[in-house]
Amino acid sequence: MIPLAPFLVVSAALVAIGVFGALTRRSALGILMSIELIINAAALNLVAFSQHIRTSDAESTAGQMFALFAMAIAAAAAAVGLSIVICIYRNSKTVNVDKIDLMRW
Amino acid sequence: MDFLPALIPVLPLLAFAVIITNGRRLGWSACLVAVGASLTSAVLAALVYSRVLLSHETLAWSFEWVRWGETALRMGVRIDGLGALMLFMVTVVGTLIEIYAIGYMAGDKTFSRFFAFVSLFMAGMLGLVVADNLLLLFVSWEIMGLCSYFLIGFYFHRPSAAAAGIKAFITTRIGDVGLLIGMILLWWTAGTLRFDELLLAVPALAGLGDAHVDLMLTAAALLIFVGTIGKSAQFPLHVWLPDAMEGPTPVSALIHAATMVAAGVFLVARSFILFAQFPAALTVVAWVGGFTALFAALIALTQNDIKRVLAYSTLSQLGYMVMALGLGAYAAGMFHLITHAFFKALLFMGAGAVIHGFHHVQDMRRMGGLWGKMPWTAWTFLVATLAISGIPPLSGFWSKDEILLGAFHESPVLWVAGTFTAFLTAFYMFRLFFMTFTGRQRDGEIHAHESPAVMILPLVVLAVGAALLGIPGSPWMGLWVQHSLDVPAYALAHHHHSNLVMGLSIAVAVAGIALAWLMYAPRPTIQPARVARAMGRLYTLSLNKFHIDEIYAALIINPTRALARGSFRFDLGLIDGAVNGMGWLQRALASLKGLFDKWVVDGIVNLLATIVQALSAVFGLIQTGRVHNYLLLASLGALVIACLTWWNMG
Amino acid sequence: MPSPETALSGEPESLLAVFGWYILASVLVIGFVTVSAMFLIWWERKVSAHMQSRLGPMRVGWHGWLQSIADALKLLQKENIIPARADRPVFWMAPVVVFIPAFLAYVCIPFGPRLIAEDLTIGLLYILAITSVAIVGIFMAGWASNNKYSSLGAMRTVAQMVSYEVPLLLSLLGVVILTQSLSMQTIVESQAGIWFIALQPLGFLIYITAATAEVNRTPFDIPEAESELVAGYHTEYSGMKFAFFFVAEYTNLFTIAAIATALFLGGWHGPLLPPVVWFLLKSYFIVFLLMWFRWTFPRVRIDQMIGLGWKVLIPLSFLNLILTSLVVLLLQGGSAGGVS
Amino acid sequence: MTEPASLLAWIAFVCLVAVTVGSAVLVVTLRNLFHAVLALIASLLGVAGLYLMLLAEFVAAIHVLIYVGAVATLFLFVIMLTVRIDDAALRQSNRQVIPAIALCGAGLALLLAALLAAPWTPVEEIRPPGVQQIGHDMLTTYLLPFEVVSLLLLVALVGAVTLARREDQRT
Repeated sequence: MIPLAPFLVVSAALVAIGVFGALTRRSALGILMSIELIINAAALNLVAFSQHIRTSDAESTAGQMFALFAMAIAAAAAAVGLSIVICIYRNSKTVNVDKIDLMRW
Repeated sequence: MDFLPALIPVLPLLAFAVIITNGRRLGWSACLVAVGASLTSAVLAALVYSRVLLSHETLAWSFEWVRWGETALRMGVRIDGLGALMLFMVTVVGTLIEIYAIGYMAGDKTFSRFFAFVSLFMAGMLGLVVADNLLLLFVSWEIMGLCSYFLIGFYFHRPSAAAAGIKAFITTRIGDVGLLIGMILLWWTAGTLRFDELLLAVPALAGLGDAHVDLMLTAAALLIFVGTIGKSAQFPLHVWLPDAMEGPTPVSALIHAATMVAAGVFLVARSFILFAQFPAALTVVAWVGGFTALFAALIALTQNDIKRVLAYSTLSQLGYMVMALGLGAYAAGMFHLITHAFFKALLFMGAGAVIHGFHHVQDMRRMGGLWGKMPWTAWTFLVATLAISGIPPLSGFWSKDEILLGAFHESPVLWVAGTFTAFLTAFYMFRLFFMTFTGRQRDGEIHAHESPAVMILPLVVLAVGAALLGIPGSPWMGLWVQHSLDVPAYALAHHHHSNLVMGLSIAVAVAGIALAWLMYAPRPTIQPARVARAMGRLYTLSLNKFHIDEIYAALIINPTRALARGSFRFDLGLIDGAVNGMGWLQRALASLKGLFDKWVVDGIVNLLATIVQALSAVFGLIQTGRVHNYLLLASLGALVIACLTWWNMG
Repeated sequence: MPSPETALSGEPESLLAVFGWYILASVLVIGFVTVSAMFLIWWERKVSAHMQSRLGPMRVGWHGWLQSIADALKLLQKENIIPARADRPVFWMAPVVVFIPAFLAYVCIPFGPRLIAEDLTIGLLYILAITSVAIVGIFMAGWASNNKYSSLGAMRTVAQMVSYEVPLLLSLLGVVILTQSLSMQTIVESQAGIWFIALQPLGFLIYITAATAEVNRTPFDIPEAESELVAGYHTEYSGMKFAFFFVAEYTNLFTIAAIATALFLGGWHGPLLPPVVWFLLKSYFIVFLLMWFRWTFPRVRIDQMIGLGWKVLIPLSFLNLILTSLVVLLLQGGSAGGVS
Repeated sequence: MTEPASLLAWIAFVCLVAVTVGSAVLVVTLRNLFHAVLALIASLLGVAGLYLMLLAEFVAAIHVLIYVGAVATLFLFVIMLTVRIDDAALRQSNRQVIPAIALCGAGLALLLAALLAAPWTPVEEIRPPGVQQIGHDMLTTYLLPFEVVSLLLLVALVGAVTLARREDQRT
């Protein structure tokens, strides 16, 4: 069994990459993909912790359960996010968020 | 298979689902689905009844429905002798009413919708009977309330029917809220809503002698009884029941005999442990019942609409049952509920046959002499009329006698009232019978005809039931029915047989019939019109139902409207005037202040604005309106916070 | 039979044995997949021909049984054409991405009592998850071809597969409720007495319908409707890459037949004959049934297809699920327990 | 203590990490968005592999089913609807690459420092819960979150349909 720390390192790397993507991608789709990476990193952490660190057998499923819930919520977020992207595309013919600065002042 | 009783309400529910979704496709055959479902339920109910009778055991089956933390809510069914008898009665009478409705509703465009709602109604009633906790009972109760709204307002294109539906719904709602609050109090105090747990918990709580707990439980019992008042149409919430005549006649039969109004009485019987422990609540129940019995009978004397007379007689008989429960004569009350279901369903269906054959005329003054034209209807109707009047050996006599016996021993005042009511009952029922069936037809333009066989068959079956059902409950058979109810020990008020009570009740019944004969026979000895004139105000009071509807209108509806109008005027005159005056004053002040504003305040504001403008030129640089820049700053903030946290943790 | 757990945490000496087993299993599965697909291609041609009173291929071998090999050889020699403005790497990868999941699904197919590559505890879920990856390959093919027919075909395919995956999964859950297990072998073993098609007739019907749509066969072959879309997502493919799509399609066909056999038809249970023969017989019977559908039913319209999936099959499969759980609950005697 | 991982396990782990992290880097750097989604899928499959290494095979299967079968497919759909194949040549990153690298680097350094310094105390023996255990817990202990999530999914479904529907098709 691989120890805990390597998984945590991988998940930290995924978070960093995801944040980088969210900060730099011009396309809204790219940002959403980066956010999926971040959520994945969190879920990976949850499962790793639940398998390696727990105080009793009764809570052995806690981490996996939260990973499953995180997946469901990520799927919901992706569905809503992507329909927003479609809306934006329909209104302004682009999905690049740096072209969209309606929020300015 | 202990879950067998759970299937009984499910079958009509399935029938409802099937009919409501496939109504147009099924057409006429919708009635086959409905009747088939309730017939199967009846067979199952007979099975359950025989099993409960033979073994005197209580069938119970439940499953865990929801669990949160330590608290679990179980749902299930529980059938004791009372429940089994009710199940049997409801399914048998319900099935007969449905068969009758095949003939009565034939040719109606909304044929299948009618059977869908009747099935749902049955499902609600059966669910209520089998429920093993107050919550499931309440759900079924509400299903029935909804269906009563649908069915009373079934001809919703008629404004009076729509209004009657709304009236029934809103009036019973008052009772429902009482029941709901009672349930909450009960849950709060006793911590359970399951009947078998209540049986243990309530006596234990009452035994504590804690005044607060007693108060809460008495309040819970009374609030539950408020539910009964609404559903079983006791005074003062009785006003919806006569108006409920707007529905099709099979619905009236269903509501008055087997289901809706019986539900209220059944509720008191089910939660009788609460009442038995707190006599104060019991007294209220008895007096409300006794008053309703007498009050409704007085109204019934003068009504001319055939269905309205029956409606008030239902009110009166329900008053008997509630009074019996209140007097502790638990078995007698439930026995009367069963016999009443049979003869009242028969009366309504007979009246329906008359109306059906008489081209939808309901005014008795236009009828008469129908004996020859509708022999089957007339004979069965006579049986039912004799039964309700309390002529031995028909069923109504035995059950009514039991109740009067209980009253005789417990409360002489109520006994006198009950006996007098029995006299009135015999009188107005035979008034109805003579006016309708004997003599000559007063409105010659209408050609009455006998109903089809599908309507006659249920009448005959019910007539046999109404005639013979009292025998097993009579003292000859050792009160067999009453014993089969598994009367709980706390409700066992057994009274010795009294020849005085029985003789007197027969005497008043015969006297009532005789008086009716004198007044309404083909050649009356006493002219009813003269009697009416002699009674003067009393007559008009009864004819106008003691003005209860008008009193409600005057006390509740009109004041509310007047209040609204008054508020509006108040608004318009005083408040608006004040506001306008204030406005004028303000304007005068404002022109003064304007000068001050212009030079002093504006100066300061402008100065501030200049400063802000200068600053915003600097800070505006980061307000780019671009998501990315915001994200970058947010992430930077998160990083800084994370660093600080780690720093603090060392 | 070494399991992945022992391989992942066991002694270094077992490494070789583990790898040896894996390689052997892979070779067996690839061999079976190829031969089976070629057999099915030939068989479909014969079945269709006989249904239309023709003879079908007759030249190569007895009754043309070597025809598939001849086809394969021909495809190998064909020129590889790639459209000028195609997305080249994706165009190359797409057939592989479609083929590999089809092949990987065989890990969990129980051919016999011990004849299964790896009896995972989540076997059924594994097969469904891994086959859903093929959707991505179809999308890749449609996108990379840079052709409107391909793009439209791919989007239709994916819409269809995503829609029908829901009733497919739900229809199988009835069996899972009955067996309380996701392992394919456990499911097959619990059918020793009675086949689940008798207990789950509605589930079987929903499964067969949804599965027909899942592999895009008539009456649900809208994604590659010749009259509208040429050949759908693989319009631009030729030669060996086309062969990959073709083999993957027939492999998937056998996979869904195998799932139907294992879950509803008693798997390898059967008298007299060896279990593996029974399994193959039943699976090929299901395949024959699907071929029969193809040459019997006309193609449905796209709105009918989507409507059938969402408005008929999904409600029906929920009904099946509710009924199954109710019956199981009632037979357990009213004590809703679960694991305890 | 749990027995130490075998060589094979380490090889597999390193390969999976390479796929996961490598594809993740591609996701945020590739110019062609379609290729980026393909890289995202590869990365997600790598994460599924990591779940398997953690003996959480149910989560792994669900992960593949949901992410690859549904979420990634949605992404592909939206890309096909919104991006033209010729857009591939356009620059895909904005002007704040350098601050972003600095920030993410700092964040990663902080995370690594924190997690490597923390004194983790792993369990004696790993007993991964089975599918039945997960199912049982989901409908008992985690019933409330389960119901809330299902409601959330319903709301998201309705919201997505409403957002993506064309305005002029209201009649």
